[in-house]
Amino acid sequence: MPINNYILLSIALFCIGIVGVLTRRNAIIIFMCIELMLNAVNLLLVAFSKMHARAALLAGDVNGTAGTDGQLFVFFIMVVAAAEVSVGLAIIVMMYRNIHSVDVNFLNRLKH
Amino acid sequence: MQNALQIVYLIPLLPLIGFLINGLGRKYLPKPVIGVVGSGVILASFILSVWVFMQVKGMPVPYIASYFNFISVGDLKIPFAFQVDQLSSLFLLIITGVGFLIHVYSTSYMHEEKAEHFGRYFSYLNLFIFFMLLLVMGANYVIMFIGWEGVGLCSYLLIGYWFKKTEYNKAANKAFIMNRIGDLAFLIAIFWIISRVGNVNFSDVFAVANGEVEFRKFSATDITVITLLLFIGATGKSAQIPLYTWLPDAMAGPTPVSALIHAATMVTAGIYMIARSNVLYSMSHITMDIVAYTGLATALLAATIALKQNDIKKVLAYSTVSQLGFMFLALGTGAYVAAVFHVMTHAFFKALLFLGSGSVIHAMSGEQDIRNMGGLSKKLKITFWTFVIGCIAIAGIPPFSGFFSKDAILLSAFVKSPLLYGVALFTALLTAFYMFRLLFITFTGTFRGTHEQAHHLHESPAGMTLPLIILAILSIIGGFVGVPEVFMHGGDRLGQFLAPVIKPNEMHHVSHSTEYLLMGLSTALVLVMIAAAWFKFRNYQRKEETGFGKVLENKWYVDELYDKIIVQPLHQLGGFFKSVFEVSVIDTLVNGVGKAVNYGSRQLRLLQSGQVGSYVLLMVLSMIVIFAVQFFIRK
Amino acid sequence: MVAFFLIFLPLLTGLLVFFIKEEKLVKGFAFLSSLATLTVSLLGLTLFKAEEHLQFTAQWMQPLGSSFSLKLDGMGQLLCLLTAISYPLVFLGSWNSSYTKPSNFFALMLLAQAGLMGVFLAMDALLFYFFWELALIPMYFLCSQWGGERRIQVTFKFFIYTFIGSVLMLIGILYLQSKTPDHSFSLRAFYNLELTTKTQSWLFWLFFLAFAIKMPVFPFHTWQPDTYEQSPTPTTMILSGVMVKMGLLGLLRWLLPVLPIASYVWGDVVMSLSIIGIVYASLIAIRQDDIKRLVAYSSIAHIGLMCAAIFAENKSGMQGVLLQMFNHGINIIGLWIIVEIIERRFGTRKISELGGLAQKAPAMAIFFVIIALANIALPLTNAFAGEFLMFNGLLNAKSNYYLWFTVFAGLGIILAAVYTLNMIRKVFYGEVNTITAAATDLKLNEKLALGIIVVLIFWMGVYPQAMLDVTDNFSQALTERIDISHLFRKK
Amino acid sequence: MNALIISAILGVVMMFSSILLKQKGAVRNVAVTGIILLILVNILEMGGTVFFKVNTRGMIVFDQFALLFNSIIFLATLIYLLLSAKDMEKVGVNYAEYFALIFFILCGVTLVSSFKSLLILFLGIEIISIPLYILTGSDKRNLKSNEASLKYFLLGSFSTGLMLMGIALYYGARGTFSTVIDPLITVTAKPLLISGMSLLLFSMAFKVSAAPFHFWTPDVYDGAPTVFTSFMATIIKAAVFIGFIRLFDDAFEQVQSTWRIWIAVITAVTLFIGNITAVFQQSVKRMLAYSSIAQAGFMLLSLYAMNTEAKEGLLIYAAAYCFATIGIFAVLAKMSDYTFDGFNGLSKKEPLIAATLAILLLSLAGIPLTAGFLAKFYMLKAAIATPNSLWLVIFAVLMAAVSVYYYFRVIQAMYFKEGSTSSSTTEFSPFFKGAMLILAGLVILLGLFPDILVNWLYF
Amino acid sequence: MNIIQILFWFLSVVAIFSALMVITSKNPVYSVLWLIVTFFAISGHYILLNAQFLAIVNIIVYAGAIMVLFLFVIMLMNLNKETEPQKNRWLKMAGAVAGGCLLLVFVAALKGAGLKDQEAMVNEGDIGLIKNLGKELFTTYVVPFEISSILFLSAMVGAVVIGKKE
Repeated sequence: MPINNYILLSIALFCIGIVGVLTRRNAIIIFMCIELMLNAVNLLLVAFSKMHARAALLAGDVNGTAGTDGQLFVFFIMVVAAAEVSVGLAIIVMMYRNIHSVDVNFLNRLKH
Repeated sequence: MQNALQIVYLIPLLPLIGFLINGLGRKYLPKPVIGVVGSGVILASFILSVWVFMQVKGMPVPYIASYFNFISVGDLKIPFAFQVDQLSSLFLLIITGVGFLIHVYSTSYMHEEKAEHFGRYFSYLNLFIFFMLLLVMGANYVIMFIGWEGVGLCSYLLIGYWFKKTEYNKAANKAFIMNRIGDLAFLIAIFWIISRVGNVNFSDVFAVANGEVEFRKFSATDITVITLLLFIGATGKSAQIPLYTWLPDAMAGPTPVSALIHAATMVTAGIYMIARSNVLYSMSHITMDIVAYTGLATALLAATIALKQNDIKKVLAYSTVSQLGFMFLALGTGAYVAAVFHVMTHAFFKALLFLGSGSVIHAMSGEQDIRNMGGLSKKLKITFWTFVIGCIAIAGIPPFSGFFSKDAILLSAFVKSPLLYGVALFTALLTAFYMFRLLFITFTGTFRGTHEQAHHLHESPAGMTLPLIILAILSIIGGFVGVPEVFMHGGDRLGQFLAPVIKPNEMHHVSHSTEYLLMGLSTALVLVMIAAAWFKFRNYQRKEETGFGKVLENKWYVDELYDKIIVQPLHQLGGFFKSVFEVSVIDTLVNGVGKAVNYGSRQLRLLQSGQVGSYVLLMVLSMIVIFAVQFFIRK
Repeated sequence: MVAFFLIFLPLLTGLLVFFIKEEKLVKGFAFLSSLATLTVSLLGLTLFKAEEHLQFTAQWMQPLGSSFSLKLDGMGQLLCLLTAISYPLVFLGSWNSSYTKPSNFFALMLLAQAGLMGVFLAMDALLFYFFWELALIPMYFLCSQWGGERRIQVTFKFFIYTFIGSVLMLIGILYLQSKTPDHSFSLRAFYNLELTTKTQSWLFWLFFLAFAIKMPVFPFHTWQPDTYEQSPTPTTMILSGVMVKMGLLGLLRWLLPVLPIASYVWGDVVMSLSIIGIVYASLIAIRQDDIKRLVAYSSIAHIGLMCAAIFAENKSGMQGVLLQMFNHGINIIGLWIIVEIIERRFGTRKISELGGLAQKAPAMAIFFVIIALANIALPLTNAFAGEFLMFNGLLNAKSNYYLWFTVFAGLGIILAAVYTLNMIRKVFYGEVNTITAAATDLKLNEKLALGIIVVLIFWMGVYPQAMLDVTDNFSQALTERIDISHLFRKK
Repeated sequence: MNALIISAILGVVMMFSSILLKQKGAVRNVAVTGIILLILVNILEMGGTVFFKVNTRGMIVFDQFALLFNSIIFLATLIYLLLSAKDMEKVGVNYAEYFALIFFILCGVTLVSSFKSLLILFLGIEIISIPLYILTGSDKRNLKSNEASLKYFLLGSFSTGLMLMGIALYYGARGTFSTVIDPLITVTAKPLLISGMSLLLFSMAFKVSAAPFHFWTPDVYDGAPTVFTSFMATIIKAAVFIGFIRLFDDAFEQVQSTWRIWIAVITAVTLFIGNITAVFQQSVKRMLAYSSIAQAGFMLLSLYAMNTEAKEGLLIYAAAYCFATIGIFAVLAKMSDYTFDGFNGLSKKEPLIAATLAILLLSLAGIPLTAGFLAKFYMLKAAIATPNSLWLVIFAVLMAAVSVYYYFRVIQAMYFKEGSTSSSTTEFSPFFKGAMLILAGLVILLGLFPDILVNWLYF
Repeated sequence: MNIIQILFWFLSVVAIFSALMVITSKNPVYSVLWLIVTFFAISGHYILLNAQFLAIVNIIVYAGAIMVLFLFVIMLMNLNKETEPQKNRWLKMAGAVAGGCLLLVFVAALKGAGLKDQEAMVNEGDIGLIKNLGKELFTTYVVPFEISSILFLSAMVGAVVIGKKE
């Protein structure tokens, strides 16, 4: 599969995530869109890892570990994402407790 | 013998010491002591001057006493040096001699002043003498300039001596500032000389001018520029067109001051300077012409104004301006000796006239308007007679001193051009007319003042009359040092005396008969004018001036003109700069930067809307821009 | 060591003064300190004239290419002497003023002195910049804390203005340093640089702006009248008497010799600005009613002349400027002392509200007249020789417009007479009014301070050569360095 | 390595200290002792004593630069704790946890300063960020704190996304996450690399609050409890900067010509926005937030120049900036009124505090004799050595002049304005005063002799 | 077009469609569900790329844990209605346009990325297997692995700090 396909797919998902961040005002959905962006990155990383694995294979490196680092990175991203989600949701909940809303447009005490 | 002259520094130093004693001790010394010290130092200087005068007689080259380096930068070395030669020694005599008399006169005249102010007055006078001596003794233009500005300062201080009167102070300021304008030209001339000669010693400058120095030379332009600038300097100090208006106003000072500074000495500094620089002037015909015509124009203008003045001192002041104009005429026609001669005689008779007027004012308790006088001859006999002598001298009736000097000037004017002569003669006639007008209005007819004044009228004390008498005698005989060749073989002693400094004039080619004719003509016409004045003014009655007379009374409105075209515009400009340009242009620009920052701050902070969405949007937009530029433009 | 002590003494005493509480003690201590500094300065002129005493070098910021190197050259001697003389005079002249928190006031004054000395002595660009700012900071606090009503804004404007100038200069310094072969900040290294005309040109403006603001030269001057007006008078004395000389020193030591070509190329522009400034400031001074502002504008005019004379680029001009730097400082301090007395006694600085002081306070009048006349460069007063040489320099300038420059600058002389005499007339002459009726004459300390100033005025007026000799070598070397005629000859 | 492990352990220790120690003072003492320990082990490591020999496979390299930087950061943290630890009590009940989070953050800082792999950078940044989200929101009842926390979290996660995309593209182009580049290998997929570089640039710019990615900064700094703002604005910012400069120095050296211009633009914009916006602020805290943006702009100059001097300078800048800002925030935390007027007349009430504060402000403004000047000086010196940089340098100093405006407003308030009638400050303890004095002394010492810091680099 | 390509395109279309649905759904619960669909599609891609370990982890961690957490929170807050008021239309448009532009720019930038002949190995290669990954993780990547524990610790502490009632 041409790597460009994966790049385009990831970029598309990534940009959809960004559009979500831009257009939604529900903090949770914004956060979900960010998760979507992370997943786009994950996909790209895996695709690249396979690309590099193939390149290494073609170069004659038969039992090399080329490309594993990409997939491991994805693993770490997931780890971090999990941690982030726990903290993020905690913050959102705390926010909700105080103002009974998760609308980011209410976040305008701090400005100028 | 020459080494003995080393002590010439005492001549200016003594008045300086007098100044210090009187200035510092004015609160502690009694008036007589102040008077004695003030006059005494001048007397000592005078004696020394006489001694110096004796020494320099026939001395072929000037004696230069150098004391220390005043300013020395690179090649430019300006020593603090005095030059003693015939010209300066003559001036020394005039300054210290007349100065001494006026000091003596002042002790009486200023007697009513408080001791403190009395001391101040004498310290100023002494200081003036000091600077005047510096002026004439300086061996280079810079020392001369020091004296030049110094006398201006003293003039300023003395005009504003009665400092409570705002008008007087304004007159003092005017004098100083007008002088400063001239001084600036003088300064630039000095710089010009430095740029061409490398220093400012008279000897060096004249040597270069005479072509005695290799490598250094004046071009014709240089000469013209330098001489013109020096002349402008002289117009300031010697009250010539266009800078003459300060002198009449300067009469605000005490009368002895007018006599000393504004008649006998300071105002002649310009003549001295040009006479001193005669080598340079003789090389530039343009300048000479300008000097001559300016002098003549001034003489005429001032004479016309003097015709209608009613303040006794103002008349004398304009007369002084006019006489100074004569001197410049002489200078411009190359008759340097005649000019110096006239300086001397003028010092005698004009000092006499001023002192006489002082005596009158003293008697009239400060009244200066001649319309309120009349018939004073009965009460003030000595004053009257000495005044008459002064008037005759200035009018130019032989054998009084004024005749000879004025005649010499007229003659040189005649040689140059009959037109000059004609106008000069006319002016001389006007002089006779207004002087006798003054005399008759003041001293003849009936008294027109108040009762109180009439009651108070008295002859002045001896301290005042004695100087009058001495000056009267000098006014009578002073002319004999310059009796022309026609009258006496070996005449023109003055010219011979000054010969080492001022080369005798070669163009003196007038036949004796012509000379006699001219003298007779002028004398006759002067007598006619005196007679006219007698008939017109012996029984003067006050009346308003109209028409042309009013223009003259108002001095051709020159002061107003200056005010309109120079003073006011500058004043306005200053006001514009101060309250408009400074505030709304420069400060606005400067503060504008601050305001712009402030405004920018106020607007820019609105970018910080507080909305997460807009933050992300802005971030994304900038990312787009950077990517777009990166990949589509920069490549 | 002399150089070191000139900075160290005021610095140390300044820091000590912070901890003295008693006002009398503070004043006395500060005065003694300033006298000690003066003594050191005089020793540097007389007993310890040898090179090794006048130089001081220590390691400092070695990796940056800088060192703590001080040297008293001719100009340094002159300006340090000025600084050293002015402080006792200022303290003496303002002895009767009392301040809240006197210890802070005097401590800051002394620290400013240390900064000024440093500026005058530094032979290393970084060090120079350090002191340049250090002199400014105490001044900022002094003016803002003890000044008049609008002091905060005004001083702040002054501070930011000069700060902008100095940071631009910093860039110039940094650039020059990056061009030196051994990446050094030393003056010598800067002098040895050979830069293209273009580079010199923009560097020139970076430096010149800093100095122009400091001096100040038209049109960068607007901070100055305000600051002078609002500052406490002792500070104003230092500001106008000594501090503005920093700008001139900058031109003479850090601009002209480093960037000779640009200085020549832009000389006409700078001279034009300066001379416009002379006439402009003088005309404004004529219309001023506030004595402080009047003196401030007169100072702008004087400085304008000095700046113009510097760019005449000949020895006469240089010597004149150097001499005048000293004399202007002395004179203007004298003027301020009297202005302060007037302000303190009558509570007004308005010329129109004063009058007739000569009757009530003759001594004050005499001192003022003498100093004012010295300020307008009357012969035999100190300013004459300086102005004489500067004008001579101007007329002999290499510029094509030298005559115009001379004439217009000369106009300044005349206008100076106008406003000075008018001020004297209005303040001292005439009849007394309700405000001035109760005037008293000078106190002893004031007389003493003014007396010293007057003595200096006459001494320097009659024998200016004494000072000219001090700076002779310096200006000779400077004129030789900035002479770029050999460049033209090659072509 | 010492510091990394010890700080992690300390974090755990602090977690438990809340259970073991009832006294808040004791907790504080443990924390201070811990930080001193950290400094010690770090300095020991600089001398070559490594306690933990761990094979990091080249992903983490503690070189002299990183170690020196860590020392500075730990020192700053020590000062921070000494000055502000007590004020944390006011924030909330989880006193010990705050310290735990701070130590975890320090752990992240050591990673960011010494990474040789993007993975470590990523983890380091996250270890720094996640506790910060918490600390920002730690004043739970305060809506501003909530808001700041959520904004920070959302925007921070967004930037993490950008960063990860950048890393992914970098990986695509290079085939490795290592930043140690073999200069012989040329990258064929240059657009990929440059896109990745750009995204990393954006995200790092976000973390150091460089414009136009700075928008979170004022709001978050303003909303966060002041004690933590202090920590964020100084130590964290400096740490991320070190990461930034390491990243671009190592990984993207080959494409320097591409990013240099963008750094220049970002620098200029950052300086402009930071300084100009700060001018109009009424709250000192918010002013300091903008000022931190402005200071970041100056620090970016080191990135722009990227030479030896720039790196040395960044160390000094970090130190100077941290010391000064921590001190100011420490005083600010004790004020009841955060507006400029709140400082009115402080010099009368607390002359010593006012004086030290003035010195710190002067340092921030870049006045000579203070560390702040030398820091700026280094930056300018480094920048001017690069060609065609004059416009940027001139712009920078002009903006520095603008910065004088707002810093001096505080000085003006303290010294030249009359204070309000009611005492707007809490009492300053003698200990606090002493610490401030030492801090001011440190700032001046560093301003006079930067060598003492820089020389460590060449041990 | 072989089966792999068909699968690729199918999964891609599903991923993008569901992603779009995530951001357009009014109801947050739907968004969550669509996001889970996206994650499944991405997991499908992982399997396609022979990265089985990640595919499983993705489903377990993301779809299983994280999204449930989201759902839980949404339910907790009672946000399962279409409560979101209309955001400023212009801002929304601007957001969409900006996102679109970003996509365009990205695509344009990466199109000529110089990877024309590069392909991702599909359905072959064993690096994505748990054995290989595990070995790498606990040898080469053990340090980052340990470090991530610090991350978790801090997140834990953080969650406690935030969550604990005072």
